[in-house]
Amino acid sequence: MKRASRLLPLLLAGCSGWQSALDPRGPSAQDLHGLFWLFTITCTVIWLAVMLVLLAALLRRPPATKGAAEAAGRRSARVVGGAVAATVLVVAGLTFASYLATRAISSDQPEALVIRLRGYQWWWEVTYPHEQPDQTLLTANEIHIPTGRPVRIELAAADVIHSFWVPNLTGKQDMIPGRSNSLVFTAEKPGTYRAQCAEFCGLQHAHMALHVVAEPPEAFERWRTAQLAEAPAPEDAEEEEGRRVLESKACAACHTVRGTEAAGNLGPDLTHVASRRFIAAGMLPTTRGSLAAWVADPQSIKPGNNMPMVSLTADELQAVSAYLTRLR
Amino acid sequence: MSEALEQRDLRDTALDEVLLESRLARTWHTPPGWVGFFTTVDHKRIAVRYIVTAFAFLLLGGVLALLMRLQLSRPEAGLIGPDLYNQIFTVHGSTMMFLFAVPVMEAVGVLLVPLMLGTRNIAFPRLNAFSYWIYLAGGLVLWVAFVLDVGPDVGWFAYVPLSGPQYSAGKRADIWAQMITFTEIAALAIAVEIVVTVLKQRAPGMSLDRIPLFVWAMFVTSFVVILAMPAVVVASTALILDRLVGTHFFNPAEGGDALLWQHLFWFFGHPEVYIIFLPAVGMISSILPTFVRRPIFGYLPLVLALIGTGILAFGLWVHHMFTTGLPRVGESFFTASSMAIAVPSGVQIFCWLATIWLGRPVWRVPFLYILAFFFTFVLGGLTGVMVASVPLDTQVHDTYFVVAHFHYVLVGGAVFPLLAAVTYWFSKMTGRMMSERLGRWSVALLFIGFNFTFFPMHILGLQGMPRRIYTYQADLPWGGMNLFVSLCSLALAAGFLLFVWNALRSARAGEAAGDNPWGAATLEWATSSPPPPYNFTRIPVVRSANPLWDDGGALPVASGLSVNRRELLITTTAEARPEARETSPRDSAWPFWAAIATTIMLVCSIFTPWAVVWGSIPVAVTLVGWFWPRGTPEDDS
Amino acid sequence: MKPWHAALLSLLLLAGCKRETRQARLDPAVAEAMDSVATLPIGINGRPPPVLLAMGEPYRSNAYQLSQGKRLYAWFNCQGCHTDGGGGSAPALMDGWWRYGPDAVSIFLSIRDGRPNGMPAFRERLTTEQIWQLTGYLQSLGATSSTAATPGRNDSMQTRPGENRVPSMSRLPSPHEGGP
Amino acid sequence: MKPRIVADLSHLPLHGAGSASLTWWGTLAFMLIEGTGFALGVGVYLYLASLAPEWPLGAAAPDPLWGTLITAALVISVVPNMLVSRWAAAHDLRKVRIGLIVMTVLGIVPLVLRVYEFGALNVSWDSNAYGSIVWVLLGLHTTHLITDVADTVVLLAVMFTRHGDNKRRYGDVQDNALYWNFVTLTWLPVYACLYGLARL
Repeated sequence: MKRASRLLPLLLAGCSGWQSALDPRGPSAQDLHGLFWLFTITCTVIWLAVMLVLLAALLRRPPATKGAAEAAGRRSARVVGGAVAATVLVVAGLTFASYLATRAISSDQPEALVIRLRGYQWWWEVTYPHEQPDQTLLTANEIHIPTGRPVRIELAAADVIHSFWVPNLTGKQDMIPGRSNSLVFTAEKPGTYRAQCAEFCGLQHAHMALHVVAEPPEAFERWRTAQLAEAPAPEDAEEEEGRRVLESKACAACHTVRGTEAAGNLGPDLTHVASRRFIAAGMLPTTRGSLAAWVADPQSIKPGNNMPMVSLTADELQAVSAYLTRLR
Repeated sequence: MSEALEQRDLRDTALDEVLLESRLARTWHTPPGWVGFFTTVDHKRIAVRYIVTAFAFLLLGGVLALLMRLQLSRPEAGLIGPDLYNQIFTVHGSTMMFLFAVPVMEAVGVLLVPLMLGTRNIAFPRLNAFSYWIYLAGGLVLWVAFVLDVGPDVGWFAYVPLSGPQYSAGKRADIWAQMITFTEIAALAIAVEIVVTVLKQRAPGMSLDRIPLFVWAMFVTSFVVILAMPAVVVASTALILDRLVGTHFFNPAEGGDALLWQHLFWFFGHPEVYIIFLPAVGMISSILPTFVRRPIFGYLPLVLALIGTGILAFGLWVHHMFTTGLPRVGESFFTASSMAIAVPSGVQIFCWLATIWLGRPVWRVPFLYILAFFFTFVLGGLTGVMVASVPLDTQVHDTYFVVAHFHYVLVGGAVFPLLAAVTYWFSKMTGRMMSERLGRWSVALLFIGFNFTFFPMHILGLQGMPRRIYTYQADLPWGGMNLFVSLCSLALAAGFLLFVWNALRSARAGEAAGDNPWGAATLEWATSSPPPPYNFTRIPVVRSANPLWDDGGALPVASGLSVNRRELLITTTAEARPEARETSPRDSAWPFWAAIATTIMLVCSIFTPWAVVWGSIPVAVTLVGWFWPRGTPEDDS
Repeated sequence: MKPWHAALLSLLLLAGCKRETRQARLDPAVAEAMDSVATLPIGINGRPPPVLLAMGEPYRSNAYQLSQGKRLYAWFNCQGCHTDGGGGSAPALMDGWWRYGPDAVSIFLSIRDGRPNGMPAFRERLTTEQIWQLTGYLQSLGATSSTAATPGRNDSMQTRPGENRVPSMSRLPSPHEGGP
Repeated sequence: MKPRIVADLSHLPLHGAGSASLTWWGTLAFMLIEGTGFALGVGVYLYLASLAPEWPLGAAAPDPLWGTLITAALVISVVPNMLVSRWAAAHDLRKVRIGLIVMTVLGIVPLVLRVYEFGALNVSWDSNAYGSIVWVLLGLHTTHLITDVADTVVLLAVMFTRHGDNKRRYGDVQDNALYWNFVTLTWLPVYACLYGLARL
């Protein structure tokens, strides 16, 4: 089993990735990965056995005499009975293995870090709750977690059903309007893991991703402190103009940039948007160019999403993208 | 003699063979041309029509599949936008499930059950005609809407709230929900006909242990239909009400629940899989003996496995809801019950293997399809065991792994047997054989094309590719395999086209078949190919499970039925002892008009609830026309 | 196919296509042109932009656009003053009475430029297209009959029947209401 | 294959009654379908009740008067219904005619009461999920009532034509009576839910 699990991935070359169930980076995903190979090997053996028996049956010369045929029939009956009994045993064994895996994964973790995740069409709102309201952190589309510490993600949906799935860390769980679910997992190694909405949620279901960044606890605390700060101030005239545009145009109606007049709550919080690796729910890497392209024409990039095309002059667009790039 | 011909109660005992056949032909005959087309109640004509329509929908659904593969062949391909893509995958899924798979299986049942049971027509033949027209109307509603850009775009499962009033504008979701109503009415009608036909119209002597396995499978399937389909009717009605008159079944803010939809839908949706699969295993069990030249091994275990599957089918709807956060306590129970279905499936596989083991294979095309079935279905069944495990399912649920799994089960487990069945019974229905050479080519293309198209999807799913996405970004490692899958899907499509071409060509120019070209054992091969409208000149008498093999050269038959009216034989439910001579209804256009009236009522009721009130009046009028006695000899008692 | 078959089919096609098409992106030039309403000096009534007529007034008859308008109504907190259309601190929107005229242009102007006594201008908070979407939705709220494109109820606490059951004012819930 | 006659069926009756009749089995199958529908409706009612913090949701329980009157009317109607069935089995045309007239009246009575019952529900179908399921359950049952009354009226008309005195018609009358018993039977769990459960 151990050796096979090392050998077989070679057969499925190129199976690892940053959104892959075959490349586990946490204990839950590892348990599931082990279970996966247990099932796969068992099923492969059974499948091969059935195919071999079929092949033998096809090539076999049927019994010549009536007596021989009757004997073969009686033998077959015993073999079929045995095979059915074996099926029952295998099914029971696999059920038990599933039960063990479930127990391991869903064990209670009281000291877990709590993160609230709310699915919107088609982006994610992330909240790090704290007893003091001013220490509560609101961000979007990127989750940071400390390595080695369990996290509990509390899942909710604002509109339709979504599903949160980081295959490298654990299995998925649905976000259902009117119901609350949660998911506990731990990341052991630092890294960036891609998650994607796994329940069909409308036009832009394909572009509803989020990134989970696992980092050492100190780095996580640094990140958290930085994120709690207000937006950085503009550093030059262009950025200053960008902030003015953002505050006076439709942007501010939907987005918040803490420390400015923009305080809309319909779209992702942009206070530190440039610190995030991707924009538009995991779609484009965060660069000044992609920010400008996105603001200029969101409906060509992600048709049907809820951000309208706000008409801006070329200068205004330049300025806004410069300012957004400043928001680290 | 001429006096005898005029008398009202003329019996077959009074006539010689030639005269008897001509009198029966006159009694059971359907007028040619359009009149006959709209009025016929002959189960064979309706079934063939049903099968041809279902295959037309298969091809349409296949075109949609190719469009999806075209769009997914490379990352961020801009060929099909999200709006159209969502309509395409919804209409593909709905077409394949509701307009192809279920109807085609039921239609094969309508065709073969009366022939295999040795009776002259199905029970309630007018209901049968009605069923076809309703099915056709439902299919047209979906496809006309799709062409008009009103195609449903909420998935074939139409989860609320996405399909609910707030998030699905217009009438797209209503079209889907009402299309369901059409196909459910059609399927339920056939289920009733088959249950009653199997219970009461078996040939004398065909006791429960002599019923052909395909008939057993259709019998169990019909019960599954009867118990499962009402759930989706309730669900889709509630959805339409939520959308049209503002009820709150699925609105959590007013006491409704989004998961209620999923419970209702999957209480139907999981048995649905077995509604498609059970007839297919029945086909295997009925075809296989012919091609290994021996009776099936393990008749009783096979029947019990069919019944067991039918019962277990209702225990595992939660199987589709493992990631919705249901209580952990129940999870192991649902894992166990989902996996338990592997046991009856295993019984069937092992019995078929033993049949082949003890027999002498005949390498004709239907047998090749059965071998393709073994290869793919066993694989699909085993991945089914994987998705039945709650923890594993959290990784593969709603990914391409599941797409691969259910295509293995449905194409491998149902379409391959279906193609075997069409090839096999084609000779009975047309009197001609399908080309063996083209047949071998299409088996090869379908088998290779299918496995190369769908096997890589398992890996794509494990690599994190979710279902129902219209595109994916270039930085995800899915591009190469998707391109490979898209290319291979062309081979699969070619296999289907070749099959259809073979069927069309052979229907006109195939080699003549004769009554029993494959040397089979069941009763449908005891009559001519194609069978006369009355199926059997005289009702056969059954003395074993394989009548045509065990009865030597002569077919035992019963005499004494009237030839002046459409008459068939009623037998007791268990022993099949003759009980009464019963009449079978004449041709009628009323089922067609009733279907038209029902269609108008159902389509209008997605626009206004009052359509249910005024629309039911024409329905009632047509139904009275349908059932009003006409004083024909069939009404005598 | 007889000619009238073709005619009927194309009519159906047209009706279906227009009512359910989902156009996510407007050409920027078109979006700009939608701002050009010619109005009477008193600020009410006027000629809608020609481009709107050329497009077949999708914001009144297209199901997707109406649902977008309905979404904006909630998002931009119209119910804060108008409640669910029944009127609160601001006028009712579903009784068929319009202070500044029932035509699209007047409603559009009210949203875009605001009105005295508290109606703020949304010019800088919504795009022109969004204002037209909202306008279309408001017209459906005040209409006397619903069409196949009118939105249904929301997945939220219900304070009044869904829009597709207009005229809504006469249907405010009462415990003894009968119906289909 | 050459036929060989081994049995003679000429002595068999021209039409089977009861369990030898296809329509009897067909009626049974349709009752199974609709019974499943009722079971699911009641299931939805119980499911929603199990989720709700209070039940009935935001409304007073329905006034029991009209529902109870309907229950009484339906239960009483079973007696003449069984008699009609028995007379049909005995092929007594005159009594069957009278019985069908009585059953038509007894079918219309609950329909009239039903109008008042809808008014006494104290909740509208679009108030909340409780109202929705109550209206749908009641609507489902009303549809069955209407269907069966219409069937009875048509049968009554047939019994006054030359086609009336026929074994098949008597069979139809028996099947119709069977179906009426089913309609009565399905009402009882609905009644228990709507009026009993809502008051617990």
